[in-house]
Amino acid sequence: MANGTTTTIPHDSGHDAEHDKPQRSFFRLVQRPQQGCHPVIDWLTTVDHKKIGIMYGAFALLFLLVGGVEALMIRAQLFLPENDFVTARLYNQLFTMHGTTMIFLAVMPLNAAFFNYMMILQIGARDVAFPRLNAFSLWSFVAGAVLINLSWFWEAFHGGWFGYAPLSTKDYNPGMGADFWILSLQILGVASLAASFNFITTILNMRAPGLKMMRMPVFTWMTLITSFLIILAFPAITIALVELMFDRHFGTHFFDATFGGKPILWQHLFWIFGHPEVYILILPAMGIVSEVLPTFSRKPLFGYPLIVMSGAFIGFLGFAVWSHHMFTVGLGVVATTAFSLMTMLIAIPTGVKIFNWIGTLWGGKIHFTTPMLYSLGFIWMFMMGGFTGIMHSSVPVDHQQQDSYFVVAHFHYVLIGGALFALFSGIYYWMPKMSGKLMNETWGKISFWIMFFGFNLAFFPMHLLGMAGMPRRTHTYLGDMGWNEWNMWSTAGAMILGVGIGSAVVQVVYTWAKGKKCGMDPWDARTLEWATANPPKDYNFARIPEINARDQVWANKYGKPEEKSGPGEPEPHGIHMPDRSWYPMSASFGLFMVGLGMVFHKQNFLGWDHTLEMVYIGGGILLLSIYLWALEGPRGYHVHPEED
Amino acid sequence: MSETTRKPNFSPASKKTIEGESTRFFTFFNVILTLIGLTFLELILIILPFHEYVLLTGLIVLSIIKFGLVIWYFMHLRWDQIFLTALFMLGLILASGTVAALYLLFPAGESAANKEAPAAQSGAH
Amino acid sequence: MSEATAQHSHDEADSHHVAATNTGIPNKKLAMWAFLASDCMFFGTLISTHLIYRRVNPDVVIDGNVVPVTSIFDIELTSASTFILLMSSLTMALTVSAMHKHNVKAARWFLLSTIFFGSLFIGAQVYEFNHFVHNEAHPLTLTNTIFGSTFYVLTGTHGVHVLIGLIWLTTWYFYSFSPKFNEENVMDIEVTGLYWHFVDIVWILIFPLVYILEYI
Amino acid sequence: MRILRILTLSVTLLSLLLFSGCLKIDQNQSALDPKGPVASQQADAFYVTLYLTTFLWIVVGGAMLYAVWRYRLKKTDDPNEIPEQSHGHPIIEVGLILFSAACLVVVAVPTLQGILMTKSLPEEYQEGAITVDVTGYQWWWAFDYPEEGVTTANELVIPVGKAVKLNLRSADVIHSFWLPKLAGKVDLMPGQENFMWIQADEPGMYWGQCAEFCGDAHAYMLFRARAVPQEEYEAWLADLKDGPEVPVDAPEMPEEYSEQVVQGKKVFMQNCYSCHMVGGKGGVNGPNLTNFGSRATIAAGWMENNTENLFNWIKKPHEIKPGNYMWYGVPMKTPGGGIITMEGLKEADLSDEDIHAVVAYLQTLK
Ligand code: HEO
Ligand code: HEM
Ligand SMILES: [Cu+2]
Repeated sequence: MANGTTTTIPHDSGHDAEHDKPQRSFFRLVQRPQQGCHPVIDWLTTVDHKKIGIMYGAFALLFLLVGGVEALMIRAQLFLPENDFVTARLYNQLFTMHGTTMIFLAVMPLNAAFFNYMMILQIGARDVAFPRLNAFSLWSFVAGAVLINLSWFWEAFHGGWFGYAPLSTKDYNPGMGADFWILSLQILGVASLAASFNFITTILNMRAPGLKMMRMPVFTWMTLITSFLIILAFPAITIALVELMFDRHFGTHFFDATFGGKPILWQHLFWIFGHPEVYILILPAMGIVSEVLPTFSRKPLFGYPLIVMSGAFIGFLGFAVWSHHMFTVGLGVVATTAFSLMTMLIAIPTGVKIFNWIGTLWGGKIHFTTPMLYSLGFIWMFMMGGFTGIMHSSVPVDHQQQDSYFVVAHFHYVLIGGALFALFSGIYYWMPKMSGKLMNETWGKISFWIMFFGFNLAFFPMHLLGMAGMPRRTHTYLGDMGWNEWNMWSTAGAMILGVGIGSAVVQVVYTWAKGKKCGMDPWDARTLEWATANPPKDYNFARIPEINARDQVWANKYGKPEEKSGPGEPEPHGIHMPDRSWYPMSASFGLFMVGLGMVFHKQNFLGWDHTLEMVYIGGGILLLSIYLWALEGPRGYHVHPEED
Repeated sequence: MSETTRKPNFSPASKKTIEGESTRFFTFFNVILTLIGLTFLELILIILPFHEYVLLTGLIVLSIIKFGLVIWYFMHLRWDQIFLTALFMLGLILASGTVAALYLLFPAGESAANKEAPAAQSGAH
Repeated sequence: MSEATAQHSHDEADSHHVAATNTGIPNKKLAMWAFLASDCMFFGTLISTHLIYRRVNPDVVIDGNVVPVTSIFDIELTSASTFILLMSSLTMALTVSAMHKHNVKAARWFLLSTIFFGSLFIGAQVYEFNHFVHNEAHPLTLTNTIFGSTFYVLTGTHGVHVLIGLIWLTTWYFYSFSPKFNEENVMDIEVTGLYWHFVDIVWILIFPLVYILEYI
Repeated sequence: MRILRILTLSVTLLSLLLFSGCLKIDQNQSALDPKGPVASQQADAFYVTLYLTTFLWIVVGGAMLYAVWRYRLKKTDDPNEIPEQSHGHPIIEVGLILFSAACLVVVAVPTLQGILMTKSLPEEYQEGAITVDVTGYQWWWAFDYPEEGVTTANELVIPVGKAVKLNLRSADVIHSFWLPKLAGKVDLMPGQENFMWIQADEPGMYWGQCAEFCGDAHAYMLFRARAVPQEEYEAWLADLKDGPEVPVDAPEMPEEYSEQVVQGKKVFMQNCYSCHMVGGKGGVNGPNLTNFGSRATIAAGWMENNTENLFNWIKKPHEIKPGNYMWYGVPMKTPGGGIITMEGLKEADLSDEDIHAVVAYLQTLK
């Protein structure tokens, strides 16, 4: 592959001389970092989707461990009845922060890491449509994540990850924990929305020539659908959080029943977001599995159009079932029935996917690599979680299960056995792409089996606990309820699961540093990301490939002659690369300051009580950054890769 | 080009564009006249002696027409790729569906404030 | 006006710098439409909140008295602002049209009128809010009724959208004198215009749903 | 590698077996040990879904495992071999979709039955049905019998074999009324009244718990329902209506009571009466204590009702239930929107003697 020599020449636009001046930021406030700048500056100011993807992944793994430690503390407390390892308040903070961390800071950004890194390569593009906006998404995610974890040093939120009003209003939650939670989620929402507009535009507009929509890899399809879910679901929670914030700080009564407010409205608005959110977590996972299974069965995906369509169908239906989280709040017969039946319908498109995955295995040549093992584990465990979901969709059954440990079992089966297993599958599968190094197979398999065993030991007993009447979110329980043994097993399993996840993360870090180098296409894979160097050059492809078939890389190796294709024309003036920029990060920093200042509104921040000024300064930084960002333009330089 | 436009660097637009945009110029005026007319109709509706539901339907139809006129002409959907219309409709339909479903989920006049809630009576927090 | 003409004018504006896209739609425009689809959900949620609370609390009680909302509202003023916002939409459309013709001078004038109408609208809203809050007989504040909360938060969010639009348009106005202002910006201004028109259509919904409905 | 795999697999299977071995389903709060019509319907519906999904899990999971085993790369195989590149099969797809839809109908039927059964009290259960108004507080329960004009707390008493209509309300945040052996839960929403009904087919003590997270001491918000034969129920009602033997506002105490009880009553009047009712008089911010001495538990079902526990509870209620309003005082909204706090025991500074006295007094309330 291209051993590219890169020459930097000024952007040649042919139109005006302004472009040829040295690339400096507006007002020359900060030098716009150039190629060959210090690595730290390079990473902070990068607009390269691959570096951004790696940072998303690194932060996500970090927060996976943070959320995991929180989970293990939860389980340690529940090991024995009437245990006092943690206080009630701390326990309540732990499960709130655990849920929030795992969903918003671990699984979503891990998905985003692969969207960023792999989706772009899969469509044969050089970068996203708006590279600086992409960097802004990353840094805003970091800002939100840091903000919510800072809350541990003051007061962490203790209202559950769905923050039901009125418990989350000032009357019942007077501390600043709720404010940390509200503002962090708002900032994380900005990050997710910005990233999603970017991905939608990129996928629709920037595919390689010949890559029709129905030739796109399924992972790219799921990225597209997930991005749509994000832009259509997040507004609901944003507005709900705004209303809650007004209740807490500006004296309104949106959720105060004594003034005619309806706490139930919070639940509706939250779940209008919340249910699509769970598909936001799982669809990318399904996309990963749809890449891994064909590769290691050495067969194309069975029923590709159906898998794609069922993904879209799941996404669409996902907006029509939110009240299945509210079967016990007294909705009335018609609404309850409608939401119950709609929920059941989702089993059909999901089933279609599972059947087609099995169809993919059928008649293949199955290579038992680590990523394959994780994907198979995914199918099996996710299916089980899906089935308990179907139990929940039946109203009378859910009347017993709602808010019990059965629900905790359901969603950990879909979230760990589902999302997390698939994400680890993705990590092991794509690590050679991202680092140019192979993960160790033996250790990978050992980790998988530890995880698989620990996971089932931790969460299977929770089904039984739920049916035996143990409510979730209780920091303690009496010893004579018949729950003791299962809780002990469960805690033991959680610790084993923790070891499994920890060991896998260690392997990731180890591989990154010292892994065994590998060639360009170690898995004999199918899709476009494997048609370039490991890791890819800054510009991804020296020449944008032309696409004549669904699995182009496979077709090039083994396909019919008419399906094969070569790289397209070289760019006449070299490849245009956008410049690095400071402003995405400074804009996110402004956002962070606004958030922090608002959390500390009327409070004292480290001895400083001008927190309102902090909001203004943060807002100023944000605004100024946006202006400077707009004025500096993408700019860029040209690269002339030596042909391969 | 004139004195003031000398600094920004614009080449003359093609003849076709200029012709097209000039035709649109009049379309835009027709649209705004219709919009203003419809708004007047909305205001007149208030004083008409029809049944509430008739008026309500009228109001909704009128706003949908106005809405449509703006996105179709002012926002150029008429002249742009159909894909953009589909994209926007996705959001619009989902949003309207959600508004409608939510609205129907809350029965009229059933709030605590109208009924002297038990919470209010007991006086506790 | 034929499809062909229309198509042509767009190609014209984009062909210089923007690489060809798969859909033929420029990136910024596509992203803006996606944003608007998303914004539908934002306002959908706010409008739901308002309508639901209006439905479950039919009486607006201020200081212990049931106050008819029509006696708070000032429909003449609101109708006037509605016309104003519609007019701003027209001038915005004309701005974009002029930009397509590369007639920067005309575009500037239309832009200025859009800014003028937009500011007028915001002015009217500030006046309206002020008027409601300081109403002698029955002041309507953000906190004294749930109607006040939903009303101010919904119309206020709309107002913030208008304000952002105004800042954006004003920036363009000044930028249009810069030597850097060029044909690439035709698309940018069209995108700003899309945003502006959206703010207008949201008002087209708010006007009947929040105001006129009270009179029926 | 292979050995490791077999090992872990067998350990997994073994532990699964172990679980099913110790599968007993009659725990205090088990939903699988129904003792009333609603819970029975719900348990039946659960079993329908359980059998169906277990069947599907085995079939579909089995198909997957079979495919994995059948088409695995064997030692003798050429790893680079390319199997036939099949793309899909419409008839199989459509068949499976129809099959899934049929399975869902099986789930939908008991679902609809359950919805209809719980939406209001069915005709056939109406005879002799009683009504109880349930109000949830942080973190205890008030049970009012509107037809009888009596109130009790944390321990519901109901007649066996009679339906009980429950009107559910909340005084503060959302709670959820869950009595697994009699019925699944329904939430107590502020500003809204919810309905459910229960019926106990056998006498006994049933365990229940708040199921919706409601703040610091959520885990301690338990309750009991005692189902008793009709006569006993009526006797209990009569007893409750009679009020306590030692009326809380009587100026003179009957002779037979000890000094301690007399003292206890005084302490009660000074420190407890503003929040707790006894015999129709007193405050409403805490549980009604009229028949307190005959209750099996204290602290909303968390502890057995005995002298020692009661003493500890009154001495340091906040250490037993964090955030306890009995200790810290009850914040109450004033009509103007402000908050005033009803003083709690924190300010009272009771001596051990006083506490012993008040314990003695409470135990006379039968
Ligand atoms: C990744 C996340 C994820 C996913 C994918 C799902 C998938 C599903 N969920 Fe779950 N869920 C998720 C995450 C959560 N759910 C929850 C709660 C929850 C509740 C409310 C429970 C309660 O609080 O009382 C219900 C009713 C469901 C239903 C479902 C259904 C029907 C599906 C379906 O999508 C599953 C479909 C899959 C199936 C069915 C298996 C494969 C199908 C085959 C093989 C075809 C044949 C099958 C049949 C015909 C049945 N979920 C909560 C709790 C939130 C909280 O309270 O904190 C979370 C986090
Ligand atoms: C080491 C692995 C994990 C363990 C041992 C674990 C354990 C638990 C336990 C015991 C609870 C219930 C606490 C309670 O109700 O009192 C819980 C809640 C939760 N978990 Fe996990 N979990 C793990 C990983 C994950 C992952 C990966 C996710 C998401 C992707 C996740 C999402 C959640 C959510 C959303 C809740 C609900 C929080 C709430 O009630 O507000 N968990 N977890
Ligand atoms: Cu859901």
